[in-house]
Order: sequence, then C-alpha cells, then structure tokens
Amino acid sequence: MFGFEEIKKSFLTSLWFMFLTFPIMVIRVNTVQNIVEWRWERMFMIGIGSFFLSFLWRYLLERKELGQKKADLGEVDSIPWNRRIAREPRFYIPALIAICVFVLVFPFTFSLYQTTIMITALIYVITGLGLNIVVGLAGLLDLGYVAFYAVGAYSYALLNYHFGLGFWTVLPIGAGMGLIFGILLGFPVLRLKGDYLAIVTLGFGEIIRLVLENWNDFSFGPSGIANIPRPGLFGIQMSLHQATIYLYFVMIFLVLVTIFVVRRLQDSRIGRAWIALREDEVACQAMGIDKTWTKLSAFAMGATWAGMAGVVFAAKTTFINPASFTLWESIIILCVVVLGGMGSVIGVIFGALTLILLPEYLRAFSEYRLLIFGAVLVVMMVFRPGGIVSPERRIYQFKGTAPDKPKAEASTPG
Amino acid sequence: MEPILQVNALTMDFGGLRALDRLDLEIGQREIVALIGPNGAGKTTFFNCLTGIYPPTEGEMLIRRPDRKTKKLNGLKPNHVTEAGLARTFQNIRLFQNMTVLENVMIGRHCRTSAGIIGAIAKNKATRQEENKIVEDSYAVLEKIGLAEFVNEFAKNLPYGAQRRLEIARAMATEPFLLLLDEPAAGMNPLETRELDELIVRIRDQEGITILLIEHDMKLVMSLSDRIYVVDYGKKIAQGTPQEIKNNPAVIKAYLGEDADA
Amino acid sequence: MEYFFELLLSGLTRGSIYALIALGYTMVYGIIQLINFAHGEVYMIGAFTALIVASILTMLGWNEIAILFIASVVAVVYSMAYGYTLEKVAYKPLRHAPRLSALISAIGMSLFLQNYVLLAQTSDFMPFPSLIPDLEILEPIAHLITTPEIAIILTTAIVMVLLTFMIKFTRVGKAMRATSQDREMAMLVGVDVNRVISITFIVGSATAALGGVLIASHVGQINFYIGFIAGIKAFVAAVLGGIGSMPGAVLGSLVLGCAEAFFTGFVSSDYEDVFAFIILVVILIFRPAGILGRSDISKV
Amino acid sequence: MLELKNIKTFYGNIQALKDVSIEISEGEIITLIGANGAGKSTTLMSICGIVPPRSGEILFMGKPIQDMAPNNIVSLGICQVPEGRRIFPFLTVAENLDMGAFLRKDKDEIKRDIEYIYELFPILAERRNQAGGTLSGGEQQMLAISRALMAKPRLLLMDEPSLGLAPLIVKQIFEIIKKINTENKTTIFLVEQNANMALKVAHRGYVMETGRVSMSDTAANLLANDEVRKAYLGI
Repeated sequence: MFGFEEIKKSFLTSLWFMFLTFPIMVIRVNTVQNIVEWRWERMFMIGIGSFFLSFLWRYLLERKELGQKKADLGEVDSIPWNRRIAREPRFYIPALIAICVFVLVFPFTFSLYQTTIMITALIYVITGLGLNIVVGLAGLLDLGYVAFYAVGAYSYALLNYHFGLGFWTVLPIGAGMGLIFGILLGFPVLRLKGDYLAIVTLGFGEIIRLVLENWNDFSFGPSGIANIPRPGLFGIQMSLHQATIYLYFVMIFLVLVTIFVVRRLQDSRIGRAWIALREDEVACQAMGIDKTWTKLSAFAMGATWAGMAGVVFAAKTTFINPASFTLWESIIILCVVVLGGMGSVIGVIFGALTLILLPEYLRAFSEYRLLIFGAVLVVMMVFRPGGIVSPERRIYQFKGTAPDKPKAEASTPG
Repeated sequence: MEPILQVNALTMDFGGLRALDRLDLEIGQREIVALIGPNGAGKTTFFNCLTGIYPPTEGEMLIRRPDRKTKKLNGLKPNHVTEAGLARTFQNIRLFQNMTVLENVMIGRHCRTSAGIIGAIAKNKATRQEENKIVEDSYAVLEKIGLAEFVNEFAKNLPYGAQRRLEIARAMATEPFLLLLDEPAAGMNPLETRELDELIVRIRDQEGITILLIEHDMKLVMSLSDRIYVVDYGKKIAQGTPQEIKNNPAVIKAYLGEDADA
Repeated sequence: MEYFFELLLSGLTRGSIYALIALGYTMVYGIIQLINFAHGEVYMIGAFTALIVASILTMLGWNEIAILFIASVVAVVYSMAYGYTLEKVAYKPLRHAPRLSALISAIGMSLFLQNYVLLAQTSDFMPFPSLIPDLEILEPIAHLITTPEIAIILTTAIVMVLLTFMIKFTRVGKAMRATSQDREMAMLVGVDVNRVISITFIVGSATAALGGVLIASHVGQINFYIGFIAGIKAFVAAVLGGIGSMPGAVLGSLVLGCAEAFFTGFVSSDYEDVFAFIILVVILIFRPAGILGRSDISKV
Repeated sequence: MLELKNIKTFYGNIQALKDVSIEISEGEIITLIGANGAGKSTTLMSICGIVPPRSGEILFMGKPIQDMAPNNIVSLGICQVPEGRRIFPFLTVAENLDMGAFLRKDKDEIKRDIEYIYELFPILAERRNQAGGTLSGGEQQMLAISRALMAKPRLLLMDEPSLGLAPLIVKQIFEIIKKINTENKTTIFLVEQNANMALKVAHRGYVMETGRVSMSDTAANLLANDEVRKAYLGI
C-alpha cells in the first residue's frame, strides 16, 4: 500500500489541503491595527498531517469495503461484540458487578466537579433513551426534542416560583407536561414525512425557545429563573456537596427507572408496532396497525422522558434560561442516539457517556474539544454508520417466553 | 350463493390515467378466485383500492363478514380494512426486514390484541398472558405455513420463496376471512410453486378462508382457481372457470398471446 | 405607504440573502436527498476569506471596486473548494448508508468547520469593511433603499438567471436534472453521477459565498457563528418553497424575508423568528411538500 | 462479444445471482427468460455496473469491465433500456433523447439521429416538448428505446420491453427490436417475461431460475422444449 501511486495520491491530497486551509489557517488580519500576521509554520503542519492521515483514511475505507465484501460472500461470522458478551455469563456477570460497584463509589471517590459532570451525562442518558423511542424505534426524525426538555425545566421553575412546589411533586408533573406537549405538537406534524417532519419539529423547538425568551411576564425572558431548589430529602439541610451526591443517586435511580420502562415498552406490543412502522409504513397499516396513533404514542412517550429530565436539569443547575434549550441541544441528543447505535439501550448509554464525558475530559485540550467532537462524529459515521453498538434485540424464543407453559416448550424446535 | 365481497363499478383515476374502469367483481365464500391480466392492467391498483391505500374515484366495495354483517370498504383506512377481515400480501415483498420471522407474524396479531402502554410498563398478568398468547398463536401460524424452522431468523435472511410465504403467514395472523395475494408465486421455482399451490388450497380448506389472488403463473392459476377474472386496461374483459377462460378468444388475444397454443 | 415600501424592500433584501444560501441547500437536496447542515459554514468561510483578502488589499491601498471584485472571486473560489472537499470527505463514503448517518456526519462537519475558524481566527466579531460604495445617483431614494441593498437584490436576480440558464440549457445542467429525477437511469445513459454531485456542491457553495460577501459587507461584521444561524433560516426558506425546487427556494426565501420584515415593522421585533417558524409550520401542515414542491404518489 | 463468467451479485443481504455465466456473440439477439424475481434484471444491472458483482468476471470484447464505473461502461457502447422504462419524468421528450446522446460529441450526427428517431416514431416528434412523465406507457417505451438508440450502442440490453403494453404495441416493439438488430447490426440482449414473443425473435436463449441459469439453447429448441413450454409459455 506504499507504492508510488499511493504516495502520489497522498502528496496531492496534502497539497490540496494546504491550499484549502491557506487563508484561514495561515493569515490573520487585525483590522483595527492594520496588521497582517503570517503563520507559515501551520501550513507545513497541515501538509505533513494530511499526507499521513490520507493514508490512514484510504486504508480504513478499503478495509470497510473489504469487510462488506466478505460479509456478502458469507466469509465472516458476524455476531456483534456486545451480543457475544451478553451471551456469556462469565463475562457479563463480573462486568455487571464491576459497573455496580463503580456506580456506587463514584461520588465518594471522585471530586464534586466530576460528580456534577456525571449527573449531566446521566441526564443525557435519559433524554437519549427518550429520543431513542422516537428516532431509533419509530424512525421519526425529531429535531425539536429539546422543546419538551424545556417544558419540563420551566414547569419545575415556574411551579416552584409561584406555588412553592417541590422537586418530587413536580417530577411527575413535568413528565406529564412533556407528554401533553408531545401530543399537542405531534398531532399536526405527524402527517409529514422524513425531512419535512425534521424541519417542522425543529421549527416547533425554536418557537418554544423564542417564546420563552421573549415572553417576559411568563418566563422572565433571557434572564431566566434563579434559585430553583435542589431535590429535598425529608427536609434535611444538605451542604452543596451532599446535595450533589444525593442528586447523583436520584439520577441513578431515575436512569434505572427509564431503562426499565423503555425496555418494557420496546419489548411490548406497542414497541413492536413502533419498529414495524419504521421498517415499512404501508405494510404496517396493512397489518392493521393504526399509523397515526402509533406515531403519536411514540412521540408522546419520547417527550415524557424529556419533560422529566428537564425537571432534573432545573434542579441540578438551580438556574435556567432559554439559552440552555437551543437547537444544538436537540442535535447533541440526536447524536447521542445515532452515535451510540439507534434502537439500542446500551448504545444510547454508551453514546451519552462518550459524547458528554469526552468533551469534558478533553478539557486538557479545552479549545480543541468541539473541533475534535465534530471530527469524531464525521469519522464515526463514515466508518461505522450504524453507531458504536449494534442494536440488541430481544429474540422471542418460544421456550424462553413461556416458562409456565410446558406444553409450549415441548413443541419447540431446536 | 351470497357474495362475501362485492365490487360495483370501481373506477380509479391517477391524474388523466384511468387505472380501473368500472370494474365489477364478486366472490363467494370459500372460493379461490384469480385476477389475471397483463402487467399494468390495474390488478394491483384494484388491491390497493380494496385495502384502503388508494381512495377509488368511483364505485362501491362491500363485504359481508362471517357474522353476516355487511360493511362498506369505501373510505376505510388500511388498518380498519384489516380489522374488518381483509388481509393482503404485496407484489414486491414488504416484510419488516430487520425483525425476526416470529416478530413479523406477531405484528399481524396486533389488531387482534389490545395491550396498551400502561400494560406494557406494568406487565401485569393480563398483558403477560396476552404476550404469551401472541407468541403461541404466531408460532402456530408459522407451523401451519411451514416456516417454523426459521422462527428466529431475520426476515431479510430468508430465502426468496420463504419470504413470500412469510408474507402469507403474516397476513393469516390478522385472522382474515378474505385473503388477497398479490403474485404469491413470483420468483419461486417450480417446486416452491407446487408447495404454494398446496398451501393455498389448505388455507381455504382448513381455515375456511376465501382467497383472491393476482398471479402470472398460468399453470398455478389454472389448477388452483375456481373462477378467474381477466382485466386489461382496467376493464374486465372476461370471467369464468379456468376452462372457459382458456378458450376465450378475447383473453387469448389480450393476454396469452395470439398464438399461445402454437 | 412609504413605510410599506421600505419594509418590502428590506424584506426583499433579506430574502435575497436567504435565497443565495437556500439555492445551495435545495440543489444538494434535489440530487442526494441530504440536508447539508454544513452549508451555512461554507457561507461563513466565504465571508471570512473575503474579509482576509479585503483587509490585506485595503492595507495595500487598492481601489474599492477592485477589492470588492478580487475579494468576491477569492471567496467564491475557496468556498467552492470547501464545498467540494466537504462532499468528498463527509458525504461520499456515506452514499449507501442510512440517511440519518449522513445527517449526523453533516452536523459533525458543521461543528468542525465552526471551531476550525474559531481556533484559526477568532471568536470575536470582526469588523467587515463596507465594500459596496454608495452610488450618488441613488441618493434620492437612499431613505428607501441603500446601494448595498440594491446590489444584493440584483446579484440574487443575476445568479438566479444564470443558474436557470445553466440548469435548463447546458449539458451539465441536464445531467443534474436527470440525476435528481432518477440517479440510476442517469448512470445508464452515461452520466458520471459522482462528478455531477461534486459540481452541484461546487455551484451551491459558490452562490453561498456570494451571499456571504454581500451580507458581511452589508451588516459590517462577521464571526464564526453566522453560518449556523443564516443556514437554518435559509434551510427553512428552502423547505418552505419546496425543497429540491430552485424557483421554490427563491420564492420561499422572498416570502420568508418579506414576512419577517413586515412582522418586525408592523407587529413587534421580539417575535420575528417565532413568526418565521410559524409560517413554516402552517405552510407545511397544509401543503406538506412546500409551496412549489412536487408531491409524489408513493408506489405500493 | 460479452461474456459473464460465474458472477455472484448481492442485493442487500440477498444473493440475487449465483454463479451466472452467459455468452453473447456479435450480431445476435439473445434472450433471457424466467419468472419474476429470478434475477434477470439483476443480471443486466450487473453488466451495467449499477450493482457490480461481488465475484466473477464480465468481459466485453475480451476486456474485463466488472470494476468499471457505469458511465465508463456506457461509453464502451453498452446501453440499457431498463425495466419500467425509467423515462426522466420532468424532462421533455427532446431532452430525454438528448440525455441518451449524453456521451456523444458529434452534434450533426446527433441531429440526424434525432430526425431518424422522429421518423421511426412520429408520435414522439409530435410530443417532443411534452414532459416524459405525461406520455402513455407505449409512448414511454418507444421513448426509452429511442433514448438508448441515441447512444449508438454496440450492445443493447433490454429489460421487459413488453411490460404492461397492449398486444398490438408489443408486436410493434418486437418488430423494432428485430429491425435494430438487422439494420444497425446492434447486438441485443433481451430480458423478457413474454417468453413466447422473445423466443421468436431471438437466436438463442437462456432460462433463469432463482439466480441460476438452468437451461440454454437455441431459441427454436427452447420453444419446442416441453419444460419451457409448461413453465413459461402458459401452456
């Protein structure tokens, strides 16, 4: 692969990128003082960097192509790694124990700062799992998901401000508000398909944010709402540190609840209908599934989790304003779902932890973290468009699903 | 014999194109009826009108269900048509490719079951029982159709002929009294076609399901059907028993080819 | 009445800018059905390139018109190069992947390019020299419309005419239309589809860069984030007009621009963007394919 | 002229072609018959490079073409009239014909060829400024064939040209196929469901079943073959 042709290709690529990045990377003008700064050393860095990267890029592309070819000709046994682990008790039991221990000791061994980040990541796990219902299972691209998150957060902030309601009271209310908004917004837009649906949900998301920003009497506008209380525990006074640890465990609990419910939904009659809808709308209707209701239920179920997560978010930051609910937030949650692996619970958890923790721990290169983040998204999609984890699906085994029915077991084939 | 499906003067226009032209059709209970005609004659359009995918421009479609209630199909949504007891397969296979064979059939049980969101989350006894029942019933359908060996395969990994049969299994799971098959033998080899022939007869005899099929394989059509309708340009040009159709000069001209008997 | 005209003209100006960006969105969508999220960034890079070139030339004391011309040309050339590279790196390998993957790749590219400019240049707003001189002949109507505004509207009109000509009558234009209608069939008559896609990105990027130069010199300042906001608006305009349709993109942009201008002028500037999105939502609910979009009968 | 050697082609996860080998000599009309979904169209798409085979070789005039891009394959003189006509629906009839001549540079020749086409199909001349999508099925088929002829192919691949057409028009189409073959010396590879018609115009034929070639012989022999008659001639 290091033949003359390849070297020529890489050489041309590096020349091209040197040309491409020339004005932005090399020249910097200061229009006030009329100084032009020339940074030639960067050009060489780009040249050398792109020369070698282009080798790697082509090598990986070739490997991907080859893998596809082999899979077609049936030359590889393609059980994804996550399923292989999940099948082997001697792998997954210790792994599960290790994760549990880690989760339990985490807030006590790591700093307050780390715990706060972890809470943020866990919020994304919940929103990611919620959006996964809409995008991953039902196949509806929703770019305005953050609207429901905002609805939850503002529900808590306003109900607390006006009526002094506490976290635990508002948590279900927030979820309910998400649900209601999901139905309200879902109803008119679900006739639309694909990208049109995406752009209209984007529109709705922006409308809600802009209303929050401008309707001062209602939402206090851009200045937002401060002094939102953290979750209480039987009225016990807690220090900031204690409160954070408490919130951490509340989040762990909520994540577990979410996983539990989402998995149940996924494996139910409704969940199957969602997946079937994603696979083929026409056939789905021909099987007697009500398209509108099924779509709406997915939309509303997704929104519910966003509403709940919004309440937690408000409680965690104790201050909210519309700037927390921009389109970027929707996009990041979408990335969590797609990067992790659509339709996969473990994938979404993976995606949330990677996407939220990675930039935080990249603070060492703090300036570069969003740059790297963007590049990672592109590279991931180019080389693994299905996400990190391929979706794990419940395999309905005739044996497994009916343990209390010996008759059924007997008639099961091998 | 009282018809269980009666179609009167069904007309369907796409823009300026008339795909169906005042088509009349009747099917009696436990009949196997074939709809034949050249490609593009409007056969699939007819199915799409019946099953609520296209709203017909004119005409009337009536069914008489086993409970003797009469129902008009015009204006029903596809899912309500299925609930009313019509199920169909598609010309170009439309399985849920990334679901397993069993799950595909389980989707067919959807309209005959009722567990909702609350039930899904709580997984109470009724829901569990229903789920078990769905699995059991679906498996039973698969056994009947002869697909039990593939139960946990992904639909997309099935051989072509098996995919066609899975479409039938999935339709059967919705408990239809009238089954609409759109080119069920397309792409099957002679052996698979023979098996299909037996399967269709078995579905009629054992389950008492009436069958309307579109098919190009004349051998299959002739051996299988009680009656045949021939359409061309959206119009019915002939109807009758296989023997009558074989000897009908208009049919030979339009479809079988002028010198098919050469 | 005069106020009405003032608003109308300002709306048309705004709409023209949207149109220059929306054309790129709609062309790319028409051919590969991808929302090119990074399109706005190409526009932003065009504006930055123009700024750099213009600043250097100003320091060298060049003549205003020459600066405008050279800066625009360099900006257009660079944007085309970026558009081309963008497609090769982030979209071409994903041609057979699920559409969501391509969308995420586009989002990643958008983020990457924003931060690339942020890091290589600055996060602050940079003043952009006003490159379009005020013409004296236009003095009498200056209270209604300024020279830069006229320049923007005219440029859009010219670009639109040129593009229409290209699409309608040239070989490459026909290949583009054929590709967008039936990609496989286009291959079967010998169209190099990869090349046509590249050309589409290049042309779309060029018009976006023109938009970038014009708006930057009109508004007078730029930063790394302008692409994202303008991109969203232009995309809304493209969808409004019926994505995939070029006249639709222009019409959608003008409708959006004027609607915003009138709403700001007569109602309130607070809810300007809300209003824009409400128009989008309402139109799409009643006309799901956009104003000029073709709705297709799905084959079963 | 064209030789397929053991090609295997996949559509998604389904193997559509399993070791298909076919040979076509210059000047012949070869037909490929078989049931729906047997892999006939995939064979054509593999030759044209739209769905390149995963393994095996395709030789055109002795040169391997299985790894070439579709547009380069067209430039060698291999042209396809695909199933379902695939007219560009929003291009006019004239523009559709222009697209057929996309790779040709000889402007005067093209003009002459267009005139020839309009003589051959007067109805197309009448509708030259109408969008392709508004034509009737038969007119579209004529346009599709004309579009392919505009490329001056050496090898013309035709996928179900009789699909959905009235008997009279089918007859006309087959006459044109014969004419193209004898007058222009164009080699024709014809995929058909209407086996009866196809075998009558063809020199040789291949029978395809679920991705494999199950039989090959002269057209006359296939027409007389009992199995073929039973399975594909509706007798």
